Amino acid sequence: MIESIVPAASSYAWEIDYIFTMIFVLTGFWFLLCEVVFFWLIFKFKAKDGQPAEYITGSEPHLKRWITIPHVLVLVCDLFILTAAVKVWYDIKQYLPEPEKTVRVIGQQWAWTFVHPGPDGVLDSSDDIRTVNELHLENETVYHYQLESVDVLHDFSVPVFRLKQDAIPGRVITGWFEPTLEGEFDVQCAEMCGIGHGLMGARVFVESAEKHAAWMATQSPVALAANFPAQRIGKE
Amino acid sequence: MAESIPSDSPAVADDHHGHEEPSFWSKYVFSTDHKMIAMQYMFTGMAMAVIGGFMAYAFRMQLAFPGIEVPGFGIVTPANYNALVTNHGAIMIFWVAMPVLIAAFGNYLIPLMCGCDDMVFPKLNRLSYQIFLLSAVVLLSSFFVEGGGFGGAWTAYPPLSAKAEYSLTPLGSSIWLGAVALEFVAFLLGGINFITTAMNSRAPGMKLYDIPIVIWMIVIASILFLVSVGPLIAGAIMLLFDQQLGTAFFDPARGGDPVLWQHLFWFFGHPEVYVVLLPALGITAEIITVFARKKLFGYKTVLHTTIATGVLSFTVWAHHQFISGVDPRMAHVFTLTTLLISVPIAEMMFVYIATLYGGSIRLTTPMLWGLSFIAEFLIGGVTGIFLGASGADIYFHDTYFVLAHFHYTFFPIAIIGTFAGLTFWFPKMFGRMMNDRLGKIHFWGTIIPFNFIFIPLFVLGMGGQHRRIFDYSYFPELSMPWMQDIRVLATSSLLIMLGFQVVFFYNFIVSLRSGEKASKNPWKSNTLEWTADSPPPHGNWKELPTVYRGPYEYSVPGRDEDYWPQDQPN
Amino acid sequence: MKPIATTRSTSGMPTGLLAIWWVVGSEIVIFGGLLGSYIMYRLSHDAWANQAANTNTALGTLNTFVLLTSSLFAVLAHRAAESGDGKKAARLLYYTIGGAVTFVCVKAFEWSTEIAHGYTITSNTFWSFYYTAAGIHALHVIAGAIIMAIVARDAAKNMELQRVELIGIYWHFVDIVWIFLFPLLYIAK
Amino acid sequence: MSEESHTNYVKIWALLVVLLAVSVLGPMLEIQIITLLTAFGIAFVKAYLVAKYFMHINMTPRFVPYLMVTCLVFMLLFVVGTAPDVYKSEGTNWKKTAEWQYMPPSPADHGGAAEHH
Repeated sequence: MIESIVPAASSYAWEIDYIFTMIFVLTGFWFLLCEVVFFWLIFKFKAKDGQPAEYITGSEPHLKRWITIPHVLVLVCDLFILTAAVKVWYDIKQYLPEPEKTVRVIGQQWAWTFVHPGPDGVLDSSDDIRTVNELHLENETVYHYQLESVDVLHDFSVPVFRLKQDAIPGRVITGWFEPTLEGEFDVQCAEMCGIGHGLMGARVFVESAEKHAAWMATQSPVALAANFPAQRIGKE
Repeated sequence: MAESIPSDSPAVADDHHGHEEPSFWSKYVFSTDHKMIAMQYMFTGMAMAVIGGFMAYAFRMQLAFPGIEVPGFGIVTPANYNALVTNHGAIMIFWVAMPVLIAAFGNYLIPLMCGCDDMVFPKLNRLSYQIFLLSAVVLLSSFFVEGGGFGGAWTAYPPLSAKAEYSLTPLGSSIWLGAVALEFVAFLLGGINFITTAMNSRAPGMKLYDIPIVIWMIVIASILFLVSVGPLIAGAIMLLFDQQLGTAFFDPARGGDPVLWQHLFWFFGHPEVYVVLLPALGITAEIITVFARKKLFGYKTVLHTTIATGVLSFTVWAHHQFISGVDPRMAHVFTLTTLLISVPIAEMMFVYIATLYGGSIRLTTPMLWGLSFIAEFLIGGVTGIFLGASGADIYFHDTYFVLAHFHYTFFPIAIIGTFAGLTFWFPKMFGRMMNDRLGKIHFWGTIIPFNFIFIPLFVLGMGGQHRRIFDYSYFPELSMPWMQDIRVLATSSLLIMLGFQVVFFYNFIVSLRSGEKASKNPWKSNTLEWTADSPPPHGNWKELPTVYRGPYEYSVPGRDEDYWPQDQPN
Repeated sequence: MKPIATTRSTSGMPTGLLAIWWVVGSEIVIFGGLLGSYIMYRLSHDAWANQAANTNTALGTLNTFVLLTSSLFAVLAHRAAESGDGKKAARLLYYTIGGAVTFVCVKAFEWSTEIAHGYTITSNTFWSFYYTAAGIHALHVIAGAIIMAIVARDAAKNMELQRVELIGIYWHFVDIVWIFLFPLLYIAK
Repeated sequence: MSEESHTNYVKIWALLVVLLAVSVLGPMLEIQIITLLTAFGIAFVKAYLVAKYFMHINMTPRFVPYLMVTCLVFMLLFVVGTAPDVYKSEGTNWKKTAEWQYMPPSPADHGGAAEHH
């Protein structure tokens, strides 16, 4: 259901959409059942002249089972949801597949800094590419992200990836995603981070391997120096 | 019947009341009478609700029409916006839901329903209100200091809240925190009073299972509050020191851990949901039994599920923090407990619905409110499952889905619960009946727009719209035309809903002055408060009642009337 | 005049006693949250042991002794009040207040020495906890002493003697908090 | 009952003082396990003695001790739920940076030195 509003652009987006649909169906069933019974009871037992209410304590077995049976069924539904939730959570947050590339994501008031591994594919090497509010990814590549914050709490949220993780100063949090859809999408900050919280957006560019390589070429120190000779080069 | 109560005749009541004419100050301001303190809480809470509603109006206007000059407020800057949403949340929970549902109804109902003349500590009660009033004044003053009101969200996560260079509100954040701490002190004092009164001062003959459910609920809520708030009080002191003295309890750059605050906050914050929920559920239980003329379907079931919910509510707190940096393995534990807590709450809902079975339902205004509480709270309940399931929460955390979810719980609690209780006990409180027609107009004028505010917000949440963003035009995916249309729909519904509150205030004031005189027991209810005069004099009864049976003996076969007051020997 | 409500005791214990136990319960969670946080931080920071070495164990021990002794006076006051001897109860309560005053004086001396040596609340998080926890406890001591003075004044006139027991229970609780603060802040090094 | 406990108050106090002495002297052996036992084990014993003999918790209705224990259990629960994030310095897919062990230079090096000279 979510994918009809927000495109699914990562390898695990379907899992989130699936668990949403599953919970929607299960809780929707119980919700509708309750509301239908509820309104039916209201209409059925509206006060009528000369028809007093019945005296029911709720301990009569033949009536009480109308509570206890749904009670058990709710518990069973909960077990289904629990299993699915644990599975999805494990896949996305706990389990880390082997990365092909790693990016560093740094939140600060009020911008995102992204450190790309550069052409050699290794982070913290001399050809790292550091950008502000622009994340360039290669399609169908397993990425790890290392999430940091320099001041307050931020939250790295990419709705199309179904990815969300708080950035906490004083911690490095690792996670993963694999983009599966080329295009340009939103990165949002999803944790209150002060006055500029509403401005703290970035863009993620998911590109094919060739386009990604071409982008990297434009970001090489040589290319940058050629384009902006007067400026400081955007890497340390 | 009601006529058999000794202190029945108006002459007696007047005599009881009239031998000393208290001055205005001792009667209305420094009264120790639980009913007057209840009214003070009620009207302070309502005034704060008006302020909180005005804040909602201001920031909803900004969201629907970014950048316009909001009539009555002006331009909503980002700093304004943050301060408005922060204080809207804090006010509606701490200064509206708690004072009205726990303090006002607790103060009013506990002595009357337990059959005693006052709270056990009347002066402590007065002190508790005075501290509460002070806390409200302190909170509102935070808007007028240098830097403006605190804008770090009502959860006040450090380091944003801990350092002025991050929050840009050097005084506002400390004043806000101080106000919250004062409010906690007020409710600790009040809570001890409620618990002790209900435990120790019940009428002779009133055994544990003869206590009306609403009293149980208020007492259990007070206990939950009392037991859960401690860590947050400690945390508030630590955060205040971080702000004002420069300590580093939550400063990660100097050996602190901001996640500790989140735990301290939510260890209180989650039980707090039940602290305000339970009294509203209790009010609903009283109303549906009276107007369905039915015994509650399983008094003990309700009680046991309430206690189970209360205990479980201490084990679920970290589901608010799934993606805020808690260890991923812990999420499994908290998902399990969160899904478990849905079971007793679901059962309680089933019991309420089942109570209607075989009833003789009268759709008066209070009954409409009571029924709508169940219907609307169900939406809040089922949408909670999406957020409690860790996997789905990855997507929904901090989106408008969360916002719509907890408004579907807090709106039924704080607004529907309050209106239900107020319209139900209005005859007892003020001795006059409320206008039923105006009441119904107000009911439909509130309930229908309410759904049109928040159902669309669920859709926005599914669209990935995050909270606390003052203008979505900076995010291409969130500024699509259909999303903006939904925001306009929600805001216009809010305006309609706020407009209909005028009907309520009109009805309230007119009924107060010239409503039909209420008899002692206009709804033919069983519980003890209806055996006192309307309104009850100081001391409530001339002769305190004795209890002979449970509170929900309606439509007992073989009796002439369909109700059987608790204080009648037979 | 007290309402009739106050004189009832459906739960099987006097109203004041019931209320004071609820107060104790709410205090347990306040100190529980603070000390729980401290313990987690402490176990995670080995370097704090060196900081704790700078606390004055001798004065801490003295203060523990003072509080234990004042608790003894409080319980003896309770016994006197139970037997209806308000004068004796008041006198014993004044001894307890004396203990409180001694405690606060020792604390003041201890703190001023430490601050003079540069260990202030902002020195590092160990000292932040040290001053915060001991400070909140000291506030409880001061508040208890003030309330006790009021109770003693009434008790001397044989009024409200049941309050002697209530303030005693509160005082013992403050004592227990210190019993835990003492090893946490002073002994564990 | 009350007569018996009356005579005991001073004895209990003496016992508490002895325990205090043990808890102070124990750590001087500088054996970790003994430090823990004497410092914290004895704290619990002392708290128990005070609660039982001074506060008379055993003479109150049953729910009072239960309530106190419940409060303690909830605090334990709080610590258990919080420790994986606050006490630990790394966990699944996250770790704290070096600042977590931040410790400024000891103030005694400056203030204390200035004090002595």
